[in-house]
Amino acid sequence: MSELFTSVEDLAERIPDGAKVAMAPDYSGCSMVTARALIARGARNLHLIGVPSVGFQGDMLIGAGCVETLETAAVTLDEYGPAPRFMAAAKAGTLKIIDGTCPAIHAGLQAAEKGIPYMPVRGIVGSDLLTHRDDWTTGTDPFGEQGGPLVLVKAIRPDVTLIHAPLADRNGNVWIGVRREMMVMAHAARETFVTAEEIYDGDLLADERLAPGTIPGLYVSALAEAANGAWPVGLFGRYGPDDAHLRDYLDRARTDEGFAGWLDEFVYAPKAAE
Amino acid sequence: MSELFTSVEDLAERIPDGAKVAMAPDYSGCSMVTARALIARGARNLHLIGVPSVGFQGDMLIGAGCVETLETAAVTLDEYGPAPRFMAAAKAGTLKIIDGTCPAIHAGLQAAEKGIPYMPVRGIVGSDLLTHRDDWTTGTDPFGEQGGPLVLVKAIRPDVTLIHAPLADRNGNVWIGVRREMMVMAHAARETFVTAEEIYDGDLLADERLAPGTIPGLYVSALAEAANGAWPVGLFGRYGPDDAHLRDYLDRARTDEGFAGWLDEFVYAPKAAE
Amino acid sequence: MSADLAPEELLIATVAGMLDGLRHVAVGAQSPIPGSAALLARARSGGSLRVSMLGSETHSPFTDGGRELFDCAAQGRIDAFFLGGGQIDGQANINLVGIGDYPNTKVRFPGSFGSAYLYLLVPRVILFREEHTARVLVPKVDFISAPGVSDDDVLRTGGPHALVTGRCVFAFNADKRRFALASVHPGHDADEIREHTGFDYDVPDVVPETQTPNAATLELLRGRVADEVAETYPAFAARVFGAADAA
Amino acid sequence: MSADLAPEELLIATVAGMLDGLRHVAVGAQSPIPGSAALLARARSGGSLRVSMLGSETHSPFTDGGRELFDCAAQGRIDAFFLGGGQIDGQANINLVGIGDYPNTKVRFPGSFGSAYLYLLVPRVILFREEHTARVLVPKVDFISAPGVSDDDVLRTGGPHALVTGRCVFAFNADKRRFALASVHPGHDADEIREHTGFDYDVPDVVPETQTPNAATLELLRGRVADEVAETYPAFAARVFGAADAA
Repeated sequence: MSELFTSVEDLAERIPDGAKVAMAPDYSGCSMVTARALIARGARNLHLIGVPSVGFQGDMLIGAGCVETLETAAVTLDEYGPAPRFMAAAKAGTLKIIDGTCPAIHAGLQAAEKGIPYMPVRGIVGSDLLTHRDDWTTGTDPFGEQGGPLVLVKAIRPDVTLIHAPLADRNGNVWIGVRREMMVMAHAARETFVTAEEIYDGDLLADERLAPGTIPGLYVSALAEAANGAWPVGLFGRYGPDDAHLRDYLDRARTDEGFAGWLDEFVYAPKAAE
Repeated sequence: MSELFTSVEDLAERIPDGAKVAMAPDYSGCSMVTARALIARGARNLHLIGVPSVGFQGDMLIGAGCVETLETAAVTLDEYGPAPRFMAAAKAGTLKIIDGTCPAIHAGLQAAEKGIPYMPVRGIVGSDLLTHRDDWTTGTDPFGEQGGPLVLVKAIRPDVTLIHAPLADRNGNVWIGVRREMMVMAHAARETFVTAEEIYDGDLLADERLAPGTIPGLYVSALAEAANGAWPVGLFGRYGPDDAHLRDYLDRARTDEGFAGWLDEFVYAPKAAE
Repeated sequence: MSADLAPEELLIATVAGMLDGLRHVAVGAQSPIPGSAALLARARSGGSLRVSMLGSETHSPFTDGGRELFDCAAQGRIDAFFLGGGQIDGQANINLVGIGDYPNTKVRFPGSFGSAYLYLLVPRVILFREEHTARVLVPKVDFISAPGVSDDDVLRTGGPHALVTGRCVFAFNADKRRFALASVHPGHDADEIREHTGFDYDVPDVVPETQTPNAATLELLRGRVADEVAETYPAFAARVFGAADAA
Repeated sequence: MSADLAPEELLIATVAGMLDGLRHVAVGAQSPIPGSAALLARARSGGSLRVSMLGSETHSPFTDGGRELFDCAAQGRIDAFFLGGGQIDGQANINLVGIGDYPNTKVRFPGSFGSAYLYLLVPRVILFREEHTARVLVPKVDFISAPGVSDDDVLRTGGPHALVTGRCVFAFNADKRRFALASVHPGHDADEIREHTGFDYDVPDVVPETQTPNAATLELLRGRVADEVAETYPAFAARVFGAADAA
């Protein structure tokens, strides 16, 4: 089990260029510290999957040129407004965007979780989303009871799920509480890399109150302890976003030069100083 | 919210004859107290769904003549051996048995949970189960990547999910820990009736350690407090089975007369004594 | 209209009026006005209305991950939900993706979120967009994130009920596949609505004024509801109800 | 063979030998011998083998409800599992439903559980049935709960590896669609196996005796493994390893 624990830098090394990486939105568990390590190592051509959306993490990776494809239901910074680097990349046409919708992303991951090639999904029919997706098609109820076409969403199998969690134990069990979309992400992905705020002294699966919110170590490929690992976004139940930093980021990221300066200060400089 | 809480007898009254009732196996959360109330009220023609199997609860209800149809992956009393009243009914041909397999039952409930008419399931092809189910059919991967026929399992929507849980709060939230098949059962069913070992003084959803194992009150139609409500089977994390009682039951239930005596003593007599 | 009625209070009361009598209303993240409306409707319901606030840590209503809202809607357990749009057209189509010829959008919006699904499944979807301009309310959206109407062969149990803006309320008529002006907020008028609306809609002979909340509603809103709103939207609550809180 | 080697110990060691080198073995409820074998293989693996004991409260490995075992198998994360059968035939078909013409069975078994699924998905399924009689090992099962072999057009990533009984070990040859006698337990012989087996199978020119556990394995089994087994199967552990415990 000892090889389970590693460094944040190693996690970033083990996410290869071109990998399909599932990530959580800002309100869930974002391993921002690994996102910075990915930028620092010069990751390229990543296919990000927002489950079901991405926020600052996506914006930063896009801005740093790490992302070729973005598959998501939305890019949202919530009350902070539009995502500047995403908007710039969308305008420049340098980003391939695969527009989806939340339940279809959840369903695609559930299909991968079950090893089935697709999952039927309600709704969506009549949306222009459908006309632009070659990994969605339509079908009908084989039992002939429920009317209307049904959208069939192809399984989404990430190469890597990358998340940050409040607790992990020595066996690689990871507590994510009610944020169970991260559990589906772990089940669906080939590998799951986790940073944990804190190492729990004991077996998370042995506590009847903690076990129900725990991803078993079975699904976890590698783990790094990283206090404040979600910074500058928040971590549910632990700390809120660093409002001042995020507003400063938004201000700088309005321009290429400003964003480059932010990268120098917060991504490259800490690395160089080591 | 006050009408949420009621008596065990009322729960049994509100499960109508002919209802499709989803139940848990002995190792999960069995509302045995309500099963006895169903027998006492003379319930008939129930369609039991074992999720994914049934144990003593099913055997007792079958023995008492409450059950017309049994849909399950198995009837098992685990180390206690064969289920006597189930075996007798199967031999007499008085019970309609819909033989299934665990993952198909879970998948059918998940389809109902998602409001989709069916769920694709791996495996099963080549099993004689498939030839006897008109609510299963086969299909193919619409994306043409995964070879082989895929079994399509029709959604299972219970009229009622009946469970026993360690904790419930005043808002109807019900803590079931890692026994999350009971959460799918609640999502999938039209109504969910719960007996709870104990009433939790607070909001289960407000505690970050309890919330992940909690069925929100949104899904719960009615709730009765019932200490020892799983007796004579056990309740996970709380108490084990009443071994002496279960062995006595098995001994008596070998014959019709013996079972009738057990009913008189443990189902009808307590009622009559009220 | 009370001189000190905040515009947000009028909108909250207006939306709340569309929720009375329902069993369960879900509200998405970053929706302070719909959220406040749902809490007001709950306060008036005597406990019969359940409100699931998705952006709220304290009210987190779900325990099955991000999919639960969508599954719950498919189970028929959600009576009302709120959607907006970067563009909204006269057939109630909404566009959350961008302006221009997709995928080469000139202006990019955040994305469709769950709209393509919930719009077809939740019986009473209330479109809410404060900005009421011809830029937002267009003849035809450039991209249909979620369609306002569907052909008969589409299984659809949900759809648009009304469109509430900073200037007025439009009711949606699914049979006619178009909006009708239902009421104009105090201080606005029908001509102004016409000028700032890019799509065509029906207008009744007499256009009523949007009803302002009565004293009892205002008291509830500024008291109990303001406190509840502050749990999820502290800045919003302070700005809109701040004076009442200090009183 | 050590005079005091319990028959269960031989079976445990035999099954454990089929698990060496694997990453993850799952064991169903009410399976003390397969469970003990998995724990023995884990003890020998230096921590590289993960064991998920489904009947165990203390080792509860899953947190996503009853479906997780099946989803996990479909993800390719389970290398080995154990199945039994009221009837097992020469093509490795298993019957957990009943004897007679279904649905009018003369003898009813408990039901198929997850066999119809796991048999097709788990790469190394070990059939385990202590009772070795012509009543159990039949030419053709009356009901196929799960098929031993599949046509080429069936997606199948799992299947039978071996059949371990109280008398012998059969290896399954998927290409030939039949069993071959692999070894006979000490105290039994090939003729006896033939007499008590209802199906036809291949027999090598020389039939080896099933290897008995060496001293190191026995020590591990009666020490650390016995303690671990006792958490899930206290009565079994006391009966089989009781003397060792007291020593």
